[in-house]
Amino acid sequence: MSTTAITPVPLGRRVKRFMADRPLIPLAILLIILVVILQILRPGIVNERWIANTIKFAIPLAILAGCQTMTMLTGGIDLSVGTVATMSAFIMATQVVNQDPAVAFLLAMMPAVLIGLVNGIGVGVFRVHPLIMTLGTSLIGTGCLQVYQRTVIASGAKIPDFLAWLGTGVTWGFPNALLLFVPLAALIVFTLARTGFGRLLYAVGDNERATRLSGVQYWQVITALYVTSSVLAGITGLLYIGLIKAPSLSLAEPLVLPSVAAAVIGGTSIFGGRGGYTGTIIGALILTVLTTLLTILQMPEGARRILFGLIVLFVTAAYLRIVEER
Amino acid sequence: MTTSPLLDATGVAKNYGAVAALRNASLSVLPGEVHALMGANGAGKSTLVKILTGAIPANAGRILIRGEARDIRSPAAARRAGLLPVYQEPSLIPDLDVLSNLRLTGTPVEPFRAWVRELGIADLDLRDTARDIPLAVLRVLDLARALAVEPDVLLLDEMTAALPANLAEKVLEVVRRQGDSGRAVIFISHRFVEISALCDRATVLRDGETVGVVDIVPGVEEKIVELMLGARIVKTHVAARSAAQKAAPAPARPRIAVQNLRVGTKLSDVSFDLADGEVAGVVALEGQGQDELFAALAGSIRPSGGTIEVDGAPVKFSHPIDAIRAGIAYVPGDRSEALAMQRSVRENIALPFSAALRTWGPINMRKERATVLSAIERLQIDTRAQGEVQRLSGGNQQKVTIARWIAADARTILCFDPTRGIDVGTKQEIYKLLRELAGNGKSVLFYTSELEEVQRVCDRVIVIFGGRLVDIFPVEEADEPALMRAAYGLPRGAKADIGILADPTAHAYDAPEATP
Amino acid sequence: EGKYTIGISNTVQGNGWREEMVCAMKAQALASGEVTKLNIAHRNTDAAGQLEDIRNLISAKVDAIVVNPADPAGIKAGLEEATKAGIVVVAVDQAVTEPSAYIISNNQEQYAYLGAKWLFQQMGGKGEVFYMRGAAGASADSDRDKGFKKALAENPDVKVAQEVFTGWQQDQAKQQMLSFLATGTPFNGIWTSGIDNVIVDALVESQAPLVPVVGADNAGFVGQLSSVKGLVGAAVTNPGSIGGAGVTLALQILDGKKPAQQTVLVDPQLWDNATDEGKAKLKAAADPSLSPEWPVSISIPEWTTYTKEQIIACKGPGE
Amino acid sequence: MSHFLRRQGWVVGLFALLIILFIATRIIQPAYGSNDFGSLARAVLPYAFAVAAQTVVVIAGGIDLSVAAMMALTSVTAASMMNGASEEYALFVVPFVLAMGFALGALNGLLIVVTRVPDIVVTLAMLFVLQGAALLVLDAPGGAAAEWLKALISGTVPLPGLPDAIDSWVPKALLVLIVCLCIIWIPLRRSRLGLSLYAIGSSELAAFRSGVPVKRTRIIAYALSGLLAAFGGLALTMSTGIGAPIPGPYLLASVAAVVLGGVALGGGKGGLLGPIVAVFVLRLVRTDLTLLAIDPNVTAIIEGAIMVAVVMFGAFITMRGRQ
Ligand SMILES: Nc1ncnc2c1ncn2[C@@H]1O[C@H](COP(=O)(O)OP(=O)(O)OP(=O)(O)O)[C@@H](O)[C@H]1O
Ligand SMILES: Nc1ncnc2c1ncn2[C@@H]1O[C@H](COP(=O)(O)OP(=O)(O)OP(=O)(O)O)[C@@H](O)[C@H]1O
Ligand SMILES: [Mg+2]
Ligand SMILES: [Mg+2]
Repeated sequence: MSTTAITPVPLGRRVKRFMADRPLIPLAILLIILVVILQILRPGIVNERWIANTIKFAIPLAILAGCQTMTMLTGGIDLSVGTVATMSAFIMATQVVNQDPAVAFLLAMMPAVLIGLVNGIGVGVFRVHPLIMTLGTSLIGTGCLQVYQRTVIASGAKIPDFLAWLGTGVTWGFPNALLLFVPLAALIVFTLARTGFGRLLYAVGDNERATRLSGVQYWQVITALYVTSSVLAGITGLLYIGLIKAPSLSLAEPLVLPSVAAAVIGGTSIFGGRGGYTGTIIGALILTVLTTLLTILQMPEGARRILFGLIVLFVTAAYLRIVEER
Repeated sequence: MTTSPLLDATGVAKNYGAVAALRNASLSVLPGEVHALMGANGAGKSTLVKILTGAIPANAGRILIRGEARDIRSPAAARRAGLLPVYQEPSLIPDLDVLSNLRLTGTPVEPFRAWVRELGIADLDLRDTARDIPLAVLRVLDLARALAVEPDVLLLDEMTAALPANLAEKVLEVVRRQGDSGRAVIFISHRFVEISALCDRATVLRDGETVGVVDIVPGVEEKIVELMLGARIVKTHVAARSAAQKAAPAPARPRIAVQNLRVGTKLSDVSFDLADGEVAGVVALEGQGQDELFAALAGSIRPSGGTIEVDGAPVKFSHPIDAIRAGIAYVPGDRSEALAMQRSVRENIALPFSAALRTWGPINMRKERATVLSAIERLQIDTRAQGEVQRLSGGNQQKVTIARWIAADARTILCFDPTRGIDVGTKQEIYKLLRELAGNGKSVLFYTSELEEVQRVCDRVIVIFGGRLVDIFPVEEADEPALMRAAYGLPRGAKADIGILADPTAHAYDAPEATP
Repeated sequence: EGKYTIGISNTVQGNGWREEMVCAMKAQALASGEVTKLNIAHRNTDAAGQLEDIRNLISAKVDAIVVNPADPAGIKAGLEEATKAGIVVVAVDQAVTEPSAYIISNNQEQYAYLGAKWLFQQMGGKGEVFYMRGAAGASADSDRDKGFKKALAENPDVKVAQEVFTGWQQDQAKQQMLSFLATGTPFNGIWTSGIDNVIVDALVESQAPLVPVVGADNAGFVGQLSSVKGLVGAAVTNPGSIGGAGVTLALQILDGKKPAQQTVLVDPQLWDNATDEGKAKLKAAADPSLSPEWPVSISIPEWTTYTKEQIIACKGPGE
Repeated sequence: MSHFLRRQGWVVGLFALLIILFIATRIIQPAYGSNDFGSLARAVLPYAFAVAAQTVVVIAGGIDLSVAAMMALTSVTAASMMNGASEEYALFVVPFVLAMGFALGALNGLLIVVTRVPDIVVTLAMLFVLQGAALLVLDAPGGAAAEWLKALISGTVPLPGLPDAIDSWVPKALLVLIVCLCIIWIPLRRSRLGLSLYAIGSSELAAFRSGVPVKRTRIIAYALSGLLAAFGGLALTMSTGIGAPIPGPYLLASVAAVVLGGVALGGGKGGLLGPIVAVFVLRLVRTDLTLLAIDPNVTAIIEGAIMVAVVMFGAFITMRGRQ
């Protein structure tokens, strides 16, 4: 056999290995396939306006999924992002009626910081399971919001023009929300890859004892993480209220489960230590396109949901298959 | 000798993606034989054991048991075929008590109990949860569990590596008797003393390939080493360090001064100094308080009494970061405790750089790369699979744990059994490294479970027994019998017979009366 | 002063309509002067959870229970036990199957029928309608579907271009509207199950042609009907203040004044901005100071006696 | 004894908390009696099954987000099958629905094992699938339940040889709960299969090496979860007499009660008793809040705070114990 020193690797294997080393490519291909299916089902739907709309709706989901990505890297999860986003949106819309926008902004971000801090201390110091901790604070937050709501029924609500511009505006075919999202996403990607904090998120999620022996103080990392996550959720809330323009007490709640799904589809492991934000962004786009696809299909709601579940499962499974082929 | 082999594996190969863990391994074991499986780190020993016992599937190869081809797909199937392993990591279920663990594997309880006693653990409560049992005892329980079902072939993967001398000896006695009673044992160890005291033949692996099968006769060690290392021959026997090599006389003020240190009931009244430029050895049997001593010095646990002074100033550590700030780094014996297994070699080495709040910002990649590379070079880490530390072999993982602190330039390193399960070549490198560090004025506290290492590395030896410091030896007097005696709490100078390791030439052996 | 304790059970929390309903109950209890204490069980749950709440209210020995049923049939057993314990039971908003209970309800089938009929008229009896329903599987949604289908049957030339479930969620509805617009499917009218202002927003933002829109009397939408240029639409009333009416009915029964029938249906009204009459009604009802999710019809003339300040203060007796 | 306390300490503490709550309830409402206790038992029923379903998979190291959707699907299936059918027909419906839960649960497990997608994602996807299926069975709440089924959980059990005063404190619902759970749990706990569940939850690798068929055990864990969720669905139909396709608040409640009950979310630890007691505690807290006529918006805050506080307290004790 020494004559054939270099056995040619079959093309299929090579393609697979190529994709496994660049997990974003299969994800992007999946996204494109979905868009093509959509275009086939409704010729002409994929136009500039549709793309702008899809991006507009994918952005808040992508930011919340960023919160999940970061917390999931440490083996956690943040179920309070929906409540936090709703709270800051609702407070912003009601406070801006009587307050200076800057003051309203500060007031709106206060509960976000507070909830993040409580989450961080609960998880980092008291070692409460993140699922339970964030679920608990989200219940508490919802209760507080309802109590608050009663005090502002009469004051009405207003969406600041700037937020409406940011949320719904489109300039030269690009949604204005990208102005917020692109720097934010770049910052998250940079933080995860090139900063000490990002390194620690991965390391803590991988082996907490090892980080402790290296001098890392777990509670500091976790507290900073959950505060960051909450602040991001708060900002999402402001962007979202600009997009929806109707404050309600359950505004961002429907985004919570999809945000977890987007992070997972994007290749982040819920057990910690593995993943990244770029995949998550594509995951959020996939989910948004999928929602449209299912809305367009004429079929009973039940069948639509079944299809949604099956596609999410299939996409994740297919992605894992490709990436694990190493 | 034409007895047919009990187990015969040929052409076994296993690939992990591009890396070939095994290429062409073969192993043939005769009934009644204790068969050593040897090889440098990363040679593929553990992988072979896992394949033989169905824990992982092979890519190629043929396995015959008693001449019959068997396809063993799971540990349960291996068990049915009479193959029982004791893997390197304890495989008792952590959250179940010992009794439930026995029930789970269908192990008869009474023989198990008998074996546990035989193996030198007197007071085992079967209702204890496995998680609460010390590692060394767990390994012995694992062995007892395997013995209790009377397997045809027992596969022991570095069984003695984490064991203190007293337990290791009992294990060796028992293993030898297995061979005498017509069953076969495959025995993996990096310790030549054990191999020569115990084994009949040895199969040597190199880079995933079987490179030789040798009979164990006096003096065969050199040959095995040659086979194991191939081109990479290293002088195995470094002469005991000469007094001239010793660092300059210790300065007046010690680097670390420990006074009357007490940790719960595990450690009491321990006092000693550690000077700059010194390697101080620690010798103790399993569970004598050495873990607590290291943990207290590393800031992992808080002592309940006594003082620790660093450079003359008293310190109180409440978190490892405090110790690290004082220049004290800790290398735990268990690699999985020190490494983020899914992260790269580079990130693992650079981990302490990001620990402090003020270093959470952007990383200077170029500077980091240079620092990490120099540490990797200094320790000669095999970085073929550096993307994820878990893909490195055990020895290389161990090097990464040390490299981290070389890169961080720690002044004092607490090494807890750093050569556990490491091949001779790598061991030499680590000894050299520790001496070099001392030469550069660093100080090292070095616990080892292999007594012969003491004279190669240490300047002084501290012996702990029953949580107390019983003796401090100068290195010249710290020969193995003396250390062994002290480790058993016997006063210096007393004579007592302490088993086969003290007298490795004693091959004849009287079987004890009770055989379960 | 007061002499009665009234228990309240509601199973949707955090929705503007339901919040107004609870506030109307509190305000009415306070305004009547007959209630010492309100005992409110108000959370997100299902029929089984509402049974638990009703039984807890029985344990608390209230005099009457006003309930917005999660499901008409699902809480029958609990209501029966309450009646047996001598408690007056009034169901608001939706009917219940328990015969001993009194019902004062918005007519959901009529709500949908009225709006759809007006919409189809506006469309000239033909064309394509975008049908935006509520939450799949909710009983109010299926009642409304009946009314919508009835109007559809009367207008055979009207076709449903697309049917979606908004889940009564603003964000979902808006995204669905924008996606639908992007498909370029022609349509001539939109019927919504009360998630309305985001739909108008979506039309305006994407500069789509403004087709007739039917929604509910939510403050936001009512405002849009007068302020958005070129928008033709109608608000169908679905007063959350029905809760206050329920309290009034309960108190009347406690005082011995039983109504002639077990069931009192409050029929919806339709305010459109296509007629002057409708415009006037819209103008009278518009209330920009209200939270936009709140229905503007904050009182029901024969049934509630509180003032606007009282319902906005949202305080019950003893608070 | 010390073994018992160390292992069951948390459950004993929960029991103590429950008793304190009962005393508090009697103080708040002196007339709180056996009828009210019966109401509590009926309220507990669906939650208890949901929690039991969650407990089994959590012990096996997983999590099941589809519990509530599974309950909704089994509930509407049962209700629509019994709609207009004879009383005897229900004798067939009950085992059919239970088998359906078991099979769908096994499908959950099978998908996890085959696709190797994390359990949390598979069960999240199944949540949508089951919900969709429930909507296809019944697009609005409806259906019916056989009278004998409804009677099965209302009223009390006449126990021979016991005075009425005691009888009246034994509601049928409680008995149904105990019997159903015991039939499944006790044999399981004593069997090798039960040990295997704990084993794979504690350490999958160690379990595999101990000869546990890891995949099969995982599938069985999810199948059992499906079965218990089907019991929960039946309990919903029994108490309401209908089936509702929109899932109730059982998913989050089940996760919360599992943790409150001392079952570690990592797997391998805890038992069924703790979570069930935790359900009683949580339901009784709700009763007390209603009896006290607390502002309903504050009750959400209180429930969230209790959950967080109890779990923090537990974490605090374990931290103290470790030192
Ligand atoms: N999962 C994996 N992925 C990639 N490479 C691997 C993996 N596991 C093992 N290897 C590689 O295969 C080789 C053999 O490893 P193995 O651990 O079997 O050696 P070993 O003889 O047990 O050595 P040691 O004594 O150091 O443990 C090593 O070079 C290692 O890097
Ligand atoms: N069941 C498994 N599935 C996947 N990878 C495994 C499995 N078991 C072991 N490995 C990988 O194989 C590699 C080799 O592990 P191995 O058991 O040989 O021990 P080691 O840590 O290299 O130690 P040493 O000499 O000290 O044996 C490791 O990288 C490990 O992650
Ligand atoms: Mg090995
Ligand atoms: Mg190895």
